Amino acid sequence: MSAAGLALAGVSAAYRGTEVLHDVDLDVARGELLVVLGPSGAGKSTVLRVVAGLEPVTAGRVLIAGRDVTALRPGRRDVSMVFQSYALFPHLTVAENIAFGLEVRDVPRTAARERARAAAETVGCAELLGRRPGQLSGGERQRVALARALVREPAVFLLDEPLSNLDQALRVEMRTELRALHDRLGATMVHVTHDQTEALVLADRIAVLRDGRVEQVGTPDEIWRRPASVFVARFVGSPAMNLLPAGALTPAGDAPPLPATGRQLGFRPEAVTLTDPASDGDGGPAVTDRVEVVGEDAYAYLTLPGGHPVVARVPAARRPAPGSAVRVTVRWSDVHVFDAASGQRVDPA
Amino acid sequence: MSAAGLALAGVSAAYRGTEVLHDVDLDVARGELLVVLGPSGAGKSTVLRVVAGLEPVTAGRVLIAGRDVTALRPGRRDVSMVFQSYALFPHLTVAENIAFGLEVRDVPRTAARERARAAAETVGCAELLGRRPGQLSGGERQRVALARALVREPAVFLLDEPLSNLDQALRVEMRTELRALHDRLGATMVHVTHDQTEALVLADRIAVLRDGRVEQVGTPDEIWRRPASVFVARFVGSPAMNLLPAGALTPAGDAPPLPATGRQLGFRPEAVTLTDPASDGDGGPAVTDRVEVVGEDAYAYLTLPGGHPVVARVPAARRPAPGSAVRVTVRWSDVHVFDAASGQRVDPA
Amino acid sequence: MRGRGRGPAPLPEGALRVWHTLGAAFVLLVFVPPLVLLVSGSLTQPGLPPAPTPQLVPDPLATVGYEQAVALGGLLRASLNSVLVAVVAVPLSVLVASLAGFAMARLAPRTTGTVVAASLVALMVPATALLVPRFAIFRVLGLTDTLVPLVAPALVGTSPLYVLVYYLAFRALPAELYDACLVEDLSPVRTWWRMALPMVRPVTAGLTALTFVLTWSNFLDPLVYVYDRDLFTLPLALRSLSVLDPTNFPVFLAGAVVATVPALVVFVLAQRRFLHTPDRNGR
Amino acid sequence: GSGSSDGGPVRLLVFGAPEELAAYRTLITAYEKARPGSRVQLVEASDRKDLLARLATSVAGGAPPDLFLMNYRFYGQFAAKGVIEPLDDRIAGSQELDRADYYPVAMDAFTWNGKQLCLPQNVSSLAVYYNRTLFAKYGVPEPKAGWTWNDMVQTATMMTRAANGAVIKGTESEGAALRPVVHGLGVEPSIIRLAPFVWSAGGEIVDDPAKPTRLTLDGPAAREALKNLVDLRQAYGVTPTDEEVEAEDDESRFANGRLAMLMTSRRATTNFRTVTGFEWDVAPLPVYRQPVGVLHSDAYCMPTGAKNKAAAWRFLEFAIAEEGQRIIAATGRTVPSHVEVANSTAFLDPTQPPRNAKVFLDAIPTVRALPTVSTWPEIEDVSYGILENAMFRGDRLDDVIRQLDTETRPIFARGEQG
Amino acid sequence: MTPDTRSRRQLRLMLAPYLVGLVGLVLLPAAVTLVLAFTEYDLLRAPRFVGWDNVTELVGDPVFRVSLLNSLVFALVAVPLRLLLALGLALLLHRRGPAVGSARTAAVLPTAVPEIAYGLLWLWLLNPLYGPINQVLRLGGENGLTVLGRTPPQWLTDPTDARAAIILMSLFTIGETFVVLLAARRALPADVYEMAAIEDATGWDVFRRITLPLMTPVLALLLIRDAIGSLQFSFVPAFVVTDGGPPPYATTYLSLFVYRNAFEYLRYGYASAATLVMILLTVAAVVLQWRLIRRYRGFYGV
Ligand SMILES: Nc1ncnc2c1ncn2[C@@H]1O[C@H](COP(=O)(O)OP(=O)(O)OP(=O)(O)O)[C@@H](O)[C@H]1O
Ligand SMILES: Nc1ncnc2c1ncn2[C@@H]1O[C@H](COP(=O)(O)OP(=O)(O)OP(=O)(O)O)[C@@H](O)[C@H]1O
Ligand SMILES: [Mg+2]
Ligand SMILES: [Mg+2]
Repeated sequence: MSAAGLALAGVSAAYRGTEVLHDVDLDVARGELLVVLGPSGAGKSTVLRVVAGLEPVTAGRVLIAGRDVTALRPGRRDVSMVFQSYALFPHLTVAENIAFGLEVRDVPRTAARERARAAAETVGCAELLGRRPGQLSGGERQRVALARALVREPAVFLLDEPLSNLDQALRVEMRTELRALHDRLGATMVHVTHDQTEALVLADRIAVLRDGRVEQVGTPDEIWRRPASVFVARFVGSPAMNLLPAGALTPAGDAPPLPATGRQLGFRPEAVTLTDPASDGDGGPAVTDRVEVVGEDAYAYLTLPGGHPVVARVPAARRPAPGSAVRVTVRWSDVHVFDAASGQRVDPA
Repeated sequence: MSAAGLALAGVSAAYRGTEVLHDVDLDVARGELLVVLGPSGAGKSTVLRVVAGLEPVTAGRVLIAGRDVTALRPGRRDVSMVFQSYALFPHLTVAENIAFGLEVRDVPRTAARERARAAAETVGCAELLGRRPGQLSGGERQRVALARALVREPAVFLLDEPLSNLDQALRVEMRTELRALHDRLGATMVHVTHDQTEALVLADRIAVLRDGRVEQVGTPDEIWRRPASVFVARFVGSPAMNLLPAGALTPAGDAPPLPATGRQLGFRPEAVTLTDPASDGDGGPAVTDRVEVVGEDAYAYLTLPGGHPVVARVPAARRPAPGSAVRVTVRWSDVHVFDAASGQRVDPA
Repeated sequence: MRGRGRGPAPLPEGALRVWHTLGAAFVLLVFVPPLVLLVSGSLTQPGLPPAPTPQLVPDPLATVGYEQAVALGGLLRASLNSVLVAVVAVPLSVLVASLAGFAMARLAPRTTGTVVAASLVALMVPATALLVPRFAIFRVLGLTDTLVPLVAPALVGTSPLYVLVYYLAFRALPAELYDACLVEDLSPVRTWWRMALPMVRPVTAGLTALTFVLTWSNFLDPLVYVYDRDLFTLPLALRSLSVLDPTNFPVFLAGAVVATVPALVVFVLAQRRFLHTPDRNGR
Repeated sequence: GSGSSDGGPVRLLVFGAPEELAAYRTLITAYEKARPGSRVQLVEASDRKDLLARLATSVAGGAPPDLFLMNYRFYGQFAAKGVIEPLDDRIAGSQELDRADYYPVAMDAFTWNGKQLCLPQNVSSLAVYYNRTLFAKYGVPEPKAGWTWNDMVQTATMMTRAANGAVIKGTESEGAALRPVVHGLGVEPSIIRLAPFVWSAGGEIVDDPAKPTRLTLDGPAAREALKNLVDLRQAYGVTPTDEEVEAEDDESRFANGRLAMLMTSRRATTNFRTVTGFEWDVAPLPVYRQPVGVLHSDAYCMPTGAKNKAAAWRFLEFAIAEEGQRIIAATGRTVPSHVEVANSTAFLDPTQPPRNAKVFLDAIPTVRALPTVSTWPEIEDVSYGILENAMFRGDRLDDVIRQLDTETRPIFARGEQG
Repeated sequence: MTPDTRSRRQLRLMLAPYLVGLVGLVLLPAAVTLVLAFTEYDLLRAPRFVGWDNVTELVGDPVFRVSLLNSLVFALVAVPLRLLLALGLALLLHRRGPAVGSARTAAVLPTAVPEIAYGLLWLWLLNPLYGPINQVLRLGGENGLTVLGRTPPQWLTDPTDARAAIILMSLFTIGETFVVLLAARRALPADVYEMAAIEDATGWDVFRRITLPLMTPVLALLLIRDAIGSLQFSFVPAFVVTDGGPPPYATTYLSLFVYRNAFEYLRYGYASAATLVMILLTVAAVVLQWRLIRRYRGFYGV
């Protein structure tokens, strides 16, 4: 890992005595883009606020570019931030909002306005420059907030769900822009999102947060292919990974023998293949409960004989009819094994 | 279509003289769930505000349950609404916020609190009942706003991006809850979202809005399979549908002859098959620019000889390496034909 | 709605606290001495020649001033009347002001503009210009020599300024909150009562305190409208103490203390509202 | 019956310090006891300005009090405007009142266009209060009847003392540590204090006492009297400086034993009777050529708009007649206008200071009244400012006199007189 | 969104008591008084119409001119000082902290003292020889002088010092302004300030670019109110403490001039004319300020 762009060492934080971050360790390399994922209320925003210096830590240290900034005031930490609530200045126009950070840093007015316009163009709100936040739609506000963060070149960008109110198309576009910007500036970025695709596509690494603790940090590939726990496994991926007690289903392929108890098997809907119950081959029987069609894909919600639910992704064109019986096959190579008690991953020895 | 739950007839609306809705016609059947899709700033929120009576129409009529409510005040329209910005009352606790609509309707206090608790449980924020909005995370606030809307049983629910700040897992859960609630109550719902999956899974029908005009209304299947225009085609689906001038690529299958000019061909990344350029078969040659991996899937960004970009979805395991040459095949049955000038769909005669 | 969380610390907590505490201490140093002197002065023995050097704790300490003030000025009866007036006038005034301010924030700009202009004009009219015509009005209504004329200013919110302050406060609430109330079919009155008024609680607390003080220290009105000594309010009683000769300053300072204490209590209570209700941002 | 005819109580508007108001309450209690069923409501103002504001608004508003008490110097503005009910008929019809019982100088002061508008309760004049204990301490002879202005200046000079008891001159000590601890004399620079000396020196205050049009302080006698008054501060430094006056007014300075002599009216007696630390007495005013006093007198007046005139008159009769006058005189506040009461022990009470109370009575034959032109209050205010500056700031005498003339002339012109 | 008919009716009803009060107790009486400005009216006899005579006389009246000047000077000095002081205090004390609560209470305490009592208090405080203020000033000095060897201020006898004293008195009664500003400041959204903190905006920048513009409406209102208030400066201090002196008219403000003429000299018509002039002046001042604020608001666009 290259020089630390940002590091949290044993950071805890609390709101009025209730601890919401517990001993969080995070290292973000200089120029890395870290995506923070986690359920609502997990403490994602709090992590960003701690980094920005908006919340004091109750324990631990925050380092930016190798410098201990724990005691530094926000303005001295050289970060820029998109707030989940946007935090636009209601009395300033879009242009003034974007240029604010520059103007208070004594960038000459015209230069500031020029850069503001450029940033606004990046996020596609150049035609709104003269409006006030109150006159913008939700997505427009969010874009202004993003432009305001992007107009500067700080050591660390903190983006709290910066694309949540954008439509898919725009989001894909902005995502690409963000990535390009990141690569161009070589900036360290921490990006909170709940959009999996965004996380998987954008991130150099992903940190999964749960109840104020870091559950796993890894590349998107690691997170996807080697989730460290049941929580990560089920949290990433939609519909969530299927989870069965070992024994409920025998995967196909050269599966090692598993103790029947104390283990859980996880496999994604994509790892499930449905075949005609009439056809032969291995795989267990199942009944289709309902089917969701999402464009080209369809998700079949099945029930195994033991009453265990399983979701399978199938091409929309070849989806089973609800109520129909199918045969379920799961490739062993796509199966994850977890300890039933701790939920931790168990790698076949 | 059953009795109208909600109808907009030729509705226009304006903010300070700037018209943002132009002659919008929409019919939502009683008990139907309509999802409104559209780019940021298209006027989605405005549609909801017009229905709720928060913005006056400059032309046209709004009917709820067959009753002309155009001149009625919001409270008399029997709607409940989730605001994009939540609009929680900061001085009230979560419980009071949720029960607000009931208590002001003189539901006895205990009954109101009971129903509020139930609604809070539905959205999974029962443990927050005693907090104030200022002490909640973004997603928690959104859930409270949702609970506040769901606690009543109005003629029409208006939900403005009610799930945008939730994580994927919770969102899937809430989506299911919403659908179940909708089915149980038989309520008419208008739901604004920019999450395609949400739209496709949840909607009875989808209305695509563009610059204040209705571009297409149809079932998710229709929207997906028979987009009425280039705009709809590209807006729905991610990555967006590929679009090539007719002639740039010859689809496989029994394609009818097309005029070489004046037409555009659209096909989704899922309709593209990549084969080894060495293998034979039809399909044109292409070069892989970059590859995005999203879990089990990967998106390959290709360039055709004419310089036209094409995106293909391939299994992550079999993705081509960036820079490598591939052969591209598109099934004719998955190709959409549009008029190049108007962008309108052209169905093969 | 925006804003979250508790007050952030744009400066590291420590430095910030020091600054604020220093500032607060400075304020205390400047504003408290006059009142301490008021109290210490009131505890001086009346009738003695003035001390040539400053005395924070008077020597001898005497409460004679209070006894004389109460006896000479009829302070007890006057206090009772003042309380009576305040108990009626202050809530009424706050009610009128907040209702009017709310209505102005919600009515069409043109109506509001007219009322704002009229209120500003009303602010410009000196109190002395109103005494005589008002007297005539009250006489026609048969209200002179009652406490009603002292309550009457409540109808203008005691000062049109307070109506305007309410107006600005209500106007500053996020539009979505009003929208949410509209969707819930709240009538304006109920929107005012259930949403708007609780949202501006600090304003109400502050204005209540100010209204109380204005009502409490109203001097011209009782001077002109009240004849009966039994209807005298505290300022009038104080006024009669003010003609005592200067060596009796402990007596009128004692009167001043008596007249000030209730106002102080109200202020401290209101201040508690300020301090202990979290503001819009949960601080 | 003797109850009030219109039901409501008689409303009597007065002003005064708390002790004075207590005196009026005593009077009212006595009246209500003497005439069961009658009720009088005291409407209290704290000072003259308050009283005027009340009176004016209530008259304008159409609900004036039934009676008010007012000094002759200030009643002119009401008299001229016809809002005071003439009392001649009632006096004539009264069993209890006889004009002849009263000092004519007081009665005349309240006569407007030949009509008796108000009935005076007191007739006072200026006197010199002096601190006998101090005089004894420094061995200076006490003032005595017939003393001259120069005697007074000399006495005052002798009585102006530093902390160590040495005679000092107040002018040298401006701003320095050696402020006199005892000043020789206290006198305020106002027309009403100046007037008796102008008259005594043979001058006039106004050109025509009946129909004044200007102040005539430019006459040689008036000028001399004025100069001498100013010199008390400017040349001899026997009176306190303005700063000292603001810090502690003359009356308290006297009551605190740090002023040897104070020139003021009977009004101060109530206050001084509470003094315990020293003995005091009064002496007549010093004279230039002939002894002249200046009238101080307050009277009960009845507004024409009063609702309760009959009842008000009954109270007025009581207050002005012997019994009422005795009650008020006993409080020390007044020199009774009723000749008999004035000469009785009710006033000349030997058990109460001042022993020399007769000084006030002796002065009565020599007192003169100031003009009662309706704008007189304004004239007094304007001239007071100018005189204050003359006395304390030492403005040039010629300027002062010119200023007094030019600034008051238009006010005289506006005035109306009876 | 304009409210519907029922709401409008209700809103009007809510406004009604205030309007009744405004018209019945203020505007109508004020109109009566202003009409009387063109009459000779002594409160005792019926008014007599005299046209512009009163105004003409005012123009030539040196006392009026002095009062006017006094009022203007007072307004020009005291209004900005008071507003700045109150704003400073509000910003200093808007967040919690040790001693902050007490400091807030302390800052409003002087306002809580009834006017008359306040006047009496200062009369004593300002006493040139025995008043605590001068006693403190004289500490360490000799011969009744201050440490610097100067005579302490002659609060009640020197015209300039007396004017300063009145202004000083007025600086302590900023409770009302302070309370309103404090409430306004506490209503501002916190996240906006967090944003500014991240941008490392200096205290000055935050003040100039965020706090000030966001508080402009309230500040404007208070400024106008204070300007109005000081022109007709509640006359109690001048009335109780200096009685318009030191001579001749060092602290005779318009309000005192009006009061004296109306109620001591019974020249109500004349006083009304002065009131009229006073109101016209105030209107002019308000319009001027309004314009300045408008320009400023145009700049910040509140
Ligand atoms: N109060 C307003 N004043 C002026 N223009 C407004 C106002 N509110 C919205 N607009 C404009 O109206 C258009 C439609 O706004 P609307 O809020 O309906 O968009 P939307 O479809 O909800 O967008 P988003 O997905 O970003 O929330 C936008 O161009 C927006 O800028
Ligand atoms: N001001 C506050 N006071 C008390 N608790 C708070 C406050 N702000 C947040 N919390 C709590 O702290 C926890 C973490 O909050 P945080 O905002 O970091 O969540 P998050 O991960 O950003 O969630 P979301 O995705 O919903 O925005 C939550 O349980 C929340 O309820
Ligand atoms: Mg968050
Ligand atoms: Mg929207």
